Amino acid sequence: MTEVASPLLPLETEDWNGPAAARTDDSALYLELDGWEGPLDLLLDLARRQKVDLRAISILDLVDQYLNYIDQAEALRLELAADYLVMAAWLTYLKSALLLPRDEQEDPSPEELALRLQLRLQRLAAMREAAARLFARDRLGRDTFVRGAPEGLRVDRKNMWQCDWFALVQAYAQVKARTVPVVHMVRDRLVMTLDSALARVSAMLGVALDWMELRDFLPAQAEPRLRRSALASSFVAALELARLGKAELRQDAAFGPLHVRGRKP
Amino acid sequence: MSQTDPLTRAVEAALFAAEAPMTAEALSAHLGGADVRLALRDLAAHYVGRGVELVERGQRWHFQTAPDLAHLLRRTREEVRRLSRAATEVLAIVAYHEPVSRAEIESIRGVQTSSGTLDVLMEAGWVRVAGRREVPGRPVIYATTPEFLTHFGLASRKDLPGLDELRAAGLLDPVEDAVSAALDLGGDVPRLDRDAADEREYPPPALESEDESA
Amino acid sequence: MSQTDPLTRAVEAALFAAEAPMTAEALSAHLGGADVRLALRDLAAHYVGRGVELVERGQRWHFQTAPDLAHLLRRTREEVRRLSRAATEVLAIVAYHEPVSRAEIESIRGVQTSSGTLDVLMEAGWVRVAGRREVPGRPVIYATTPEFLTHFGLASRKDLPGLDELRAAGLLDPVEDAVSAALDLGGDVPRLDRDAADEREYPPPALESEDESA
Repeated sequence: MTEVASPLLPLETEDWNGPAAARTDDSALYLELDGWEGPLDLLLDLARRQKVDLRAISILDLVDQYLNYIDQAEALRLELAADYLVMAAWLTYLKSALLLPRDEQEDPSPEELALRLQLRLQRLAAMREAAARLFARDRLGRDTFVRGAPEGLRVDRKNMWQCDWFALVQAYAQVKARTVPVVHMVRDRLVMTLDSALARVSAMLGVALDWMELRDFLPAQAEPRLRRSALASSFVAALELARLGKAELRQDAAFGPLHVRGRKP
Repeated sequence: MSQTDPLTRAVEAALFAAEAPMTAEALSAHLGGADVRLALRDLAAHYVGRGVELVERGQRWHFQTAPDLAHLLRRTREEVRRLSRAATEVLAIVAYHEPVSRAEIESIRGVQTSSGTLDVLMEAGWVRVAGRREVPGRPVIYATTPEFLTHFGLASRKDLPGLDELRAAGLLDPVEDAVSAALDLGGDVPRLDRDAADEREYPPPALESEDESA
Repeated sequence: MSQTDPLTRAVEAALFAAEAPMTAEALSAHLGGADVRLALRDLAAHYVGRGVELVERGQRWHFQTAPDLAHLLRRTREEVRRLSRAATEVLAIVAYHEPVSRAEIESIRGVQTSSGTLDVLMEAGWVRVAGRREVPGRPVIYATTPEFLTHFGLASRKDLPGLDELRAAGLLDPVEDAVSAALDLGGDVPRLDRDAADEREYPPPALESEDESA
């Protein structure tokens, strides 16, 4: 058990878990402040010294003790962290509010503020006690031990490889197909040159009166590859004629049919 | 010695040899799908009162030395990790409130939690990130691990010391809930008179062992 | 369970937690000088027939898994895995050309072949080392195994289809020919309207995967 003494109150031994220091003189203050984890921790420490259930503590006493503590620290010109001073200011306000006649009190009532503080202290105290009880349990590696030299359980993975006859034969065929020497030959293709497309489209625009779809300019009986070439050449020819002001182009929608019409000069 | 059932022997051997606690499912998978639950109960009963015991922690089983023999075994062991007071408090808050965000931890402790504190607990394998809370800001929330239960000898979180009492006393509820509850009842506000320090003795907190105070 | 003698419990726990076998003297020193010999005998008797036994080896005592349960400590899990494309090609080349060296396999495949691929085929039990070729460098040569024939349902290697049969099945068609055949069949002229997307597309040639690691 830890011997604990208050830096401000007469030396006493308590069984709470505060900062440890068997000192009563004020010079211990600096070390003591290091030992508290913030103003709430200090308040809880002070509240515990009232030696009553946290539900029964006197908030006014607690406020006085805290402010007294801060005063002494300041008298010793100790650097106090800002949150200790914020808490001091808030407690000063709380105290003055509590001392006002009830009908002059503001909302929220000082009783509610005091209750809030008390509830927070209870919760912190509960968790501190829970931590102490938790860490006092029989802990593995300190009080209880697992087997020092376990043999270990091992799982060896073994692969069952799968492959079927067709995959095997197909793989061989693909190797063969891939590595066969390949001769590239470009076939003679039927094409429609741009010049012939220009002549052809110009001639047809001369006789047509209304919009015509570009597709209708293509040779009807041509074999597929020639049709493809003719389409490309006719399209370029139509663009060229439009540029020269001899034709108009219209397309009602993106990717829609392309219409061409001759333009009378 | 009495004839021991083959499955019980197999479970005993596997758990003795295992390097980490095992769930009944993992044991079953290792032993070809057998139902090991009865064997586990038999074994646990067999080891009651012996120097070694079979325990269940967070649904995982392992053998360990009997706690009352700690004094015989401890001295040869290196000290377990020392935790700061802040870390022990944060661990308790996570365990009793899980899942819990850093802001909630801080509102209970009244101080900022340095990032190292949670890191230490996660490095120890006792605390893990358990997702995010679906509120504005989506804060990360923390919870304890099966290793936490194993280390502290808890069969489950229900075995946390004093959990039921804390819950019944409302000490695990947020302050706001308690304030509104108290105001609704219109009663229990703190006394303002200085001499009220009379009645109930506050139960002293459980002893904290020497090596845990930071 | 029966009441166990405190010293026996202590010996049991100490040996359980020990990281190495301990002599009776070391145990005794550890347990405050008690005479542990009787406790060791009692313990050894208690564990007879259980999944774990207490044994003495060279005057040192330790717990170990019962020898007849040793198989429980090592289990084999079989995983079905598909042979990678690269490994299938190598297997086929070995089957058609055996015995064959790795350099020859690479020259037939036209790509480098990692040694892992042949290892996989040997692990599968389908390919074996069939000696060395008596040429400069004495390269290792590979051949198929009887398990290979069994797995693929072949009475002998002669059952593998010949090149003529592969050609007849269309499996040897070079990619170029296949493309032009597809173009000849596809009479559709691409149009400038949105239906152009339905132009017949030749399935792209399979990608050469060099996933040798599988």
